[in-house]
Amino acid sequence: MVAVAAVGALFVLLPLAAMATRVDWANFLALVTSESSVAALLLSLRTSVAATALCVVLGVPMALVLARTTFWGQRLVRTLVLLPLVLPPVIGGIALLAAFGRQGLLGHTLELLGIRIAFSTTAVVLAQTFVALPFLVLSLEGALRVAGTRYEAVAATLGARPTTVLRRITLPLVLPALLSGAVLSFARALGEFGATLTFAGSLQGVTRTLPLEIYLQRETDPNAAVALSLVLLVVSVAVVALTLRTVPGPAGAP
Amino acid sequence: MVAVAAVGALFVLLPLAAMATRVDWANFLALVTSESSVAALLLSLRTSVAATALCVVLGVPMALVLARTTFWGQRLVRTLVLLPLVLPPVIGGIALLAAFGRQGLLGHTLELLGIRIAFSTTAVVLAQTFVALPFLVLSLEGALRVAGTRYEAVAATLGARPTTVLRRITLPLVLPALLSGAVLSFARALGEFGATLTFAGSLQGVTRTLPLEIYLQRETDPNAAVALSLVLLVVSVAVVALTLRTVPGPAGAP
Amino acid sequence: VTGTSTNTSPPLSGSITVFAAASLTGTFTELAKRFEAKHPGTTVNLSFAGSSELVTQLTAGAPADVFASADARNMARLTAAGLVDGEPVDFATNTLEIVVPPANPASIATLADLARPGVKTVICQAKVPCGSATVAVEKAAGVTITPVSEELSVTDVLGKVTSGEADAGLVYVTDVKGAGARVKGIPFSESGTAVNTYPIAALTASARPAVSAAFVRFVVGAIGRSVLAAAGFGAP
Amino acid sequence: MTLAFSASLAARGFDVTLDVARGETVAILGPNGAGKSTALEIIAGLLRPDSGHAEWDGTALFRLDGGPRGAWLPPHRRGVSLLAQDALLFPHLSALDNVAFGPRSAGVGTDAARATARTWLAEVEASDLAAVRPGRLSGGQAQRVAIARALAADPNLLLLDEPLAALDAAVAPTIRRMLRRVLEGRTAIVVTHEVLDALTLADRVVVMNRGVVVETGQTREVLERPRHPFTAELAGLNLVLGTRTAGGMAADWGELVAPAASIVRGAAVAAAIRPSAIEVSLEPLPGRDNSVPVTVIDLEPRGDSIRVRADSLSADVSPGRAAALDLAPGDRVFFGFDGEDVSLYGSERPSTLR
Amino acid sequence: MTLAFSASLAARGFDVTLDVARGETVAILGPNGAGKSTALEIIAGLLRPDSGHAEWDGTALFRLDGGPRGAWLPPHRRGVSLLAQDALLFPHLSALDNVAFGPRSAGVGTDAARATARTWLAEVEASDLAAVRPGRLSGGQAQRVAIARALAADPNLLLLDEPLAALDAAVAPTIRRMLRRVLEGRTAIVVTHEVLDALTLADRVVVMNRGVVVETGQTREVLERPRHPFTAELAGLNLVLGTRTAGGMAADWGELVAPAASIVRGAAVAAAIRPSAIEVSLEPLPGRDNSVPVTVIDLEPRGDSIRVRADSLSADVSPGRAAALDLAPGDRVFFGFDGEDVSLYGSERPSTLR
Ligand SMILES: Nc1ncnc2c1ncn2[C@@H]1O[C@H](COP(=O)(O)OP(=O)(O)OP(=O)(O)O)[C@@H](O)[C@H]1O
Ligand SMILES: Nc1ncnc2c1ncn2[C@@H]1O[C@H](COP(=O)(O)OP(=O)(O)OP(=O)(O)O)[C@@H](O)[C@H]1O
Ligand code: MOO
Ligand SMILES: [Mg+2]
Ligand SMILES: [Mg+2]
Repeated sequence: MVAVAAVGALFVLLPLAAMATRVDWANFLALVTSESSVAALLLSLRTSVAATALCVVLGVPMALVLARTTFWGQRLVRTLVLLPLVLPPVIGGIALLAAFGRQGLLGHTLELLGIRIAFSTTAVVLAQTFVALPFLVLSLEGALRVAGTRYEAVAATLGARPTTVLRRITLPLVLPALLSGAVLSFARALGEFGATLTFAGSLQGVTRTLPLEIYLQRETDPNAAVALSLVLLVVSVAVVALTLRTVPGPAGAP
Repeated sequence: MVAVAAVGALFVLLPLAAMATRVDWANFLALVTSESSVAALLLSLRTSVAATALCVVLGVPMALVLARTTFWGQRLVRTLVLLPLVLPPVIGGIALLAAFGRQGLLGHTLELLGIRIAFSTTAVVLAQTFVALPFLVLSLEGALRVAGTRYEAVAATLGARPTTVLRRITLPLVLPALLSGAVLSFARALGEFGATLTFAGSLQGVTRTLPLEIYLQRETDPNAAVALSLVLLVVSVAVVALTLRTVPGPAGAP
Repeated sequence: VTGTSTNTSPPLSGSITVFAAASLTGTFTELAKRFEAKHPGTTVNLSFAGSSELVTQLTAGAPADVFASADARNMARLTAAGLVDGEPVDFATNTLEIVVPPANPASIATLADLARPGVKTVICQAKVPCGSATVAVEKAAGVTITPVSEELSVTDVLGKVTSGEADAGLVYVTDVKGAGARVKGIPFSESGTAVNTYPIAALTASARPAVSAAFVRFVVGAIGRSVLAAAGFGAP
Repeated sequence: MTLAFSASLAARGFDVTLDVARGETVAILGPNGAGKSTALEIIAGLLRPDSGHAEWDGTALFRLDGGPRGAWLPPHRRGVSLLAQDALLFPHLSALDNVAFGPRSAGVGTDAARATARTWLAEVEASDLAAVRPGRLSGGQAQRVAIARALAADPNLLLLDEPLAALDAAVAPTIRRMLRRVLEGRTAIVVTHEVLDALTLADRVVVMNRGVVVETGQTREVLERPRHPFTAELAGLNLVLGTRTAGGMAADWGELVAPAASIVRGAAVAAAIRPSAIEVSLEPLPGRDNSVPVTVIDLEPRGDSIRVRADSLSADVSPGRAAALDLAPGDRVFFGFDGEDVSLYGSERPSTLR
Repeated sequence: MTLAFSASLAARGFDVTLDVARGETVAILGPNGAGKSTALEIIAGLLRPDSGHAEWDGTALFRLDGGPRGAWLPPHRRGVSLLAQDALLFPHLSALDNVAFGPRSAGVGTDAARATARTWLAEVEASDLAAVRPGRLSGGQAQRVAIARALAADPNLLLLDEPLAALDAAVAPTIRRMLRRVLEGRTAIVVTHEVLDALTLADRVVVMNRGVVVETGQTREVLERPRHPFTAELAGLNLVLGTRTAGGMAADWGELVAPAASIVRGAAVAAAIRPSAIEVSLEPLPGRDNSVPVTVIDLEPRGDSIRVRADSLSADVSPGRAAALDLAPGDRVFFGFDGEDVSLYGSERPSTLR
């Protein structure tokens, strides 16, 4: 079993390591500190943080509603909410345009309100949120279901109002899952490419995030693309590794 | 809270609905039953099933090792194993090429063994497995940690050998998570685009899966692209909704 | 047509956004810099993507002032949508070239070699611009290539060759030039039968028509010509 | 009545009516699966019955007689605190903060709440555990903290589900005493398997079996004059059910001589006999009013006596006597006792309880 | 010795040496947090001590004296079955399949294993629960199934952690009897808080406190002559510790008259006095050998008597007597008893136990 696991791990790790061997280390620093690279990295970090915040704000209530209430059509809603997870991002971008673009469903309304979303940094954040939201909802809903309602029930009989229960029992209990969900969301937002390209475009400093920059560099300078990929990879690893405290290990013995 | 949740749900559902409004229903059937569309759909289904099987075979031992053992560098390995989740798929494709391509790390070895991966359906399956594997590992590892080792310990004191414990206690206990992990993997494999494009190429019936076909159609016939996107979406929803039995609801009262 | 403007009554100022085909990434980055140097006070923002991607974005309301397409068909789509201000101007051409890894493992010399069994050839799918050019040269040469992959963009063709995965591919001359020593280009006689023309146009939505017009003139002008030629583009 | 409760839940075969007066402590006794925990969960609002209604001090806790869409007061507004059968301490809070949770929820500031919590931890002799997380507590330690937590919430109605079950012999009396003190004047329902708990803590007991109430009354009265075999077993008494006759009662295994209580002949009666009042002999005991031939089932050593369990009755004998008799399961012996050791009473309650 | 066990675990302040002979049943008694469950978990192989060694019938269970990398037999190869303090029934299997799990793991076929399981379910009076999933069992029902499961595994060494704690009064005797039958000739360790369990099930008891063994010996001997306050409390005896004098012993509250046992003067002695042997009076009791002035702490009704707990001693009086005395906590009274009611013995074990 351990052998199979090792094969599986190698299957993932080998390509990553192989990519590292392709890096032109001599020019690495020059490649990744070019103006456009730095602009893209900074934009990516800013938008990913914003998208993660949005994911938390929207995702926590969604997870709570999905895990703690029952309503007609719940299963369908859950499935649909998880779709961006599995949708090719380009299609996600098309869908976002269809909703929020100038010719989209809400386009006219937004135009009247003087709001232009598509092809702005806001669009980047929305595209990232769209693809990253399911990660948060999924982690959190699972944790909520597993945690069950027993502690919440006890808290209620001790006189805690629902908001108190939420703040002092429910959220602390699922905090590890919330954190890891947020980290996954952040990382997914950081890596988002297809939906951003379609919905937000690729304008330096405004909408051209790191993955778009990498894609563009591939066209002209594959070395730079590989170097930047490595940067993206390292940033992702760092964020995931630093924040993703593992769920406290298997609790002792019975 | 419910209001925020509704906003969140709308944010995801609106684009999907908006896309559906863009479908040219009059020609829908003709568009989605063209030879190339059908070939792409069938290829996608075949490769996704294969990739899911591979994910289960590799992912279950990986999740078990990550959740049930401790070893030096475990946290780093876990983080790295989860990377394909957040890596832009195109970069994943580059990495796969660097490992398994003709000039990749293993290229020479594979060549000697007479194995040619590039431009084959195998490459599609590998690309899909690469991006889908973390979904399975993540769901399953989380469930294993949450389930804890208490039941396994009891089973051991009842004389069950480790393989028996695995077969009769561990796996049944996390079966819902395994199922939902497999479904997510399948859906992710179905939607995989960037890595396939980069690593496997795009030949009708061999490597051109549905997302690639959609991208291609977009160049010339956006209507067909939207129609096919809808097909992909519906297949994903169907698979997820049919198989993803929810974790048995919040167990009664304390 | 001249690239020097002697009669700039009010000095140009403000920023414009140029949507340009991905294959123009290198040249337009260079041109934008030179334009800004020549007209202090102006800024040129560049957005690169596949031509058809860009048209989709523009019709969906992307704010842009100038569009440079890699083919006439996509420019026509935009014109049909009523977004083009005036007549597009052709500013460059591009032709296909055979591309092989530096060592040329399959010993490719002619277009016909690409059809040899055992040769792993990648080309663009017929629906994308470089693909329609490929169909044209095949027809002219009477060659039927059986590719191992029909890529969705010229970049992916080039990528398969630079990574050594494929033995040969058909890409634009400019791509071969851009890839430098990582590939070897092999010109072939039938390439002239499929000349791809690049048009550029200012857009109706432009908030700074004067700057947009000036940029279009600049690209079409002498400096534009020399930068494009250095990258391998032909004259229109 | 302060609490007037009546509810049924078909899925668990549960159908109970229960009243508790203000300041009264009621013990619920009953075998495993009788529905004791179910009753508490419904009162606390954690479980919804199919139908029924409950009123607490004039306000409706629930009123589901008109169907499942009736009135339903959420748990946190009931003023009811439940100590569940498993401690269920909040795993992310220290023992102290677990106990402080109730006061904090009532709006008390952190410091004041912690001070209250410290007092209650001291009451359950768990002061030294204040900083410990629940994961590191032993079973009985967790139970003590859970008791403190339930009490610290200062509920109007306190529900305790087997509060002393996991406690050790040394601490149980202390906590029982503490409970007795705090339950004084409070309204509470205590589920227990210990007759000692019922005697020390409860004014009244309710005996349940298979989802329904089978006996109820003053604790001492019910335990001294049990009408249900379970109650008798709990009270450590032999219970014989039968019909009043001239000389005593007719049990299904024969005639029992008992003092002439003022019960009409033919009435259903119950007789309680203490095991220690029964003499065991290998021969018939003609000198005794009753001499019952029985078959020994089991011998159970208990402290300073040995309990001889036979098919219909149990007797306590001294170790010396047991050795002399050389008893073994399966032996046929005679149980002898006098009429004056038999407590005879009507086996039907005046109420319509079954 | 069949089991020779010695282990220490600093994190829980645990340091215990324990031997169990083949066929012997040992009861572990002790207050909450004493380390009883810890001992069982280490023996079962679920918890790794810092150091120590254990041998079972000649094979090493573990041998960690040379450090943590020593020999370690995995749980499933120890032939040790543990009934944990919480039932931990496998939630995805029916009660029947839970019980059948042990036999199936031993290689028995499904049908045969189920047949065995049915037998054991019948033993714990849970036959009707065979098809039920654990989630739908009441606390006591789950406990019974867990007992059946542990027994069905037919272990060489059976470890039971408070097996009867959640059981109702009606079923507890039946299951206690059944346990007594199956433990006959088996090697077992039972953790319990019930002196009755120790008396009926165990040949020998081990009393633990704060991670160490404080007393051990034959059950009756230990419970009749306790040397540790916890043991005395458990056995329901008053324990007085002091020094042997000519007329009896010197306790810290004065002189105690007791029969002249053959213990040298000055030796540390313990005296056990049954609460029922003590007379309570408002005046000194000169007619008694001992008349001790005490302060009443608490009155605890128990069945046919009332226990009067005072600062140093407890006495049982009849309800009538209690009413006549009109006692209340805080009252100063006299406890009187004769020398012959005092059981005096050395308070140091011959062994080096502390
Ligand atoms: N979650 C549940 N779903 C369905 N039935 C249940 C559930 N929990 C308990 N029951 C059933 O309801 C009945 C009453 O259970 P309850 O827990 O109230 O018993 P109890 O009197 O508290 O018993 P114990 O003394 O064993 O704790 C039992 O027959 C049990 O099998
Ligand atoms: N997981 C743990 N981590 C650290 N300390 C623990 C853990 N579990 C128990 N302890 C501590 O170890 C000591 C012994 O605990 P153990 O569970 O063995 O007690 P016990 O004798 O079984 O008590 P009880 O009668 O309450 O079940 C206690 O002081 C407890 O606080
Ligand atoms: O629009 Mo392109 O990138 O020049 O094919
Ligand atoms: Mg219960
Ligand atoms: Mg314990």
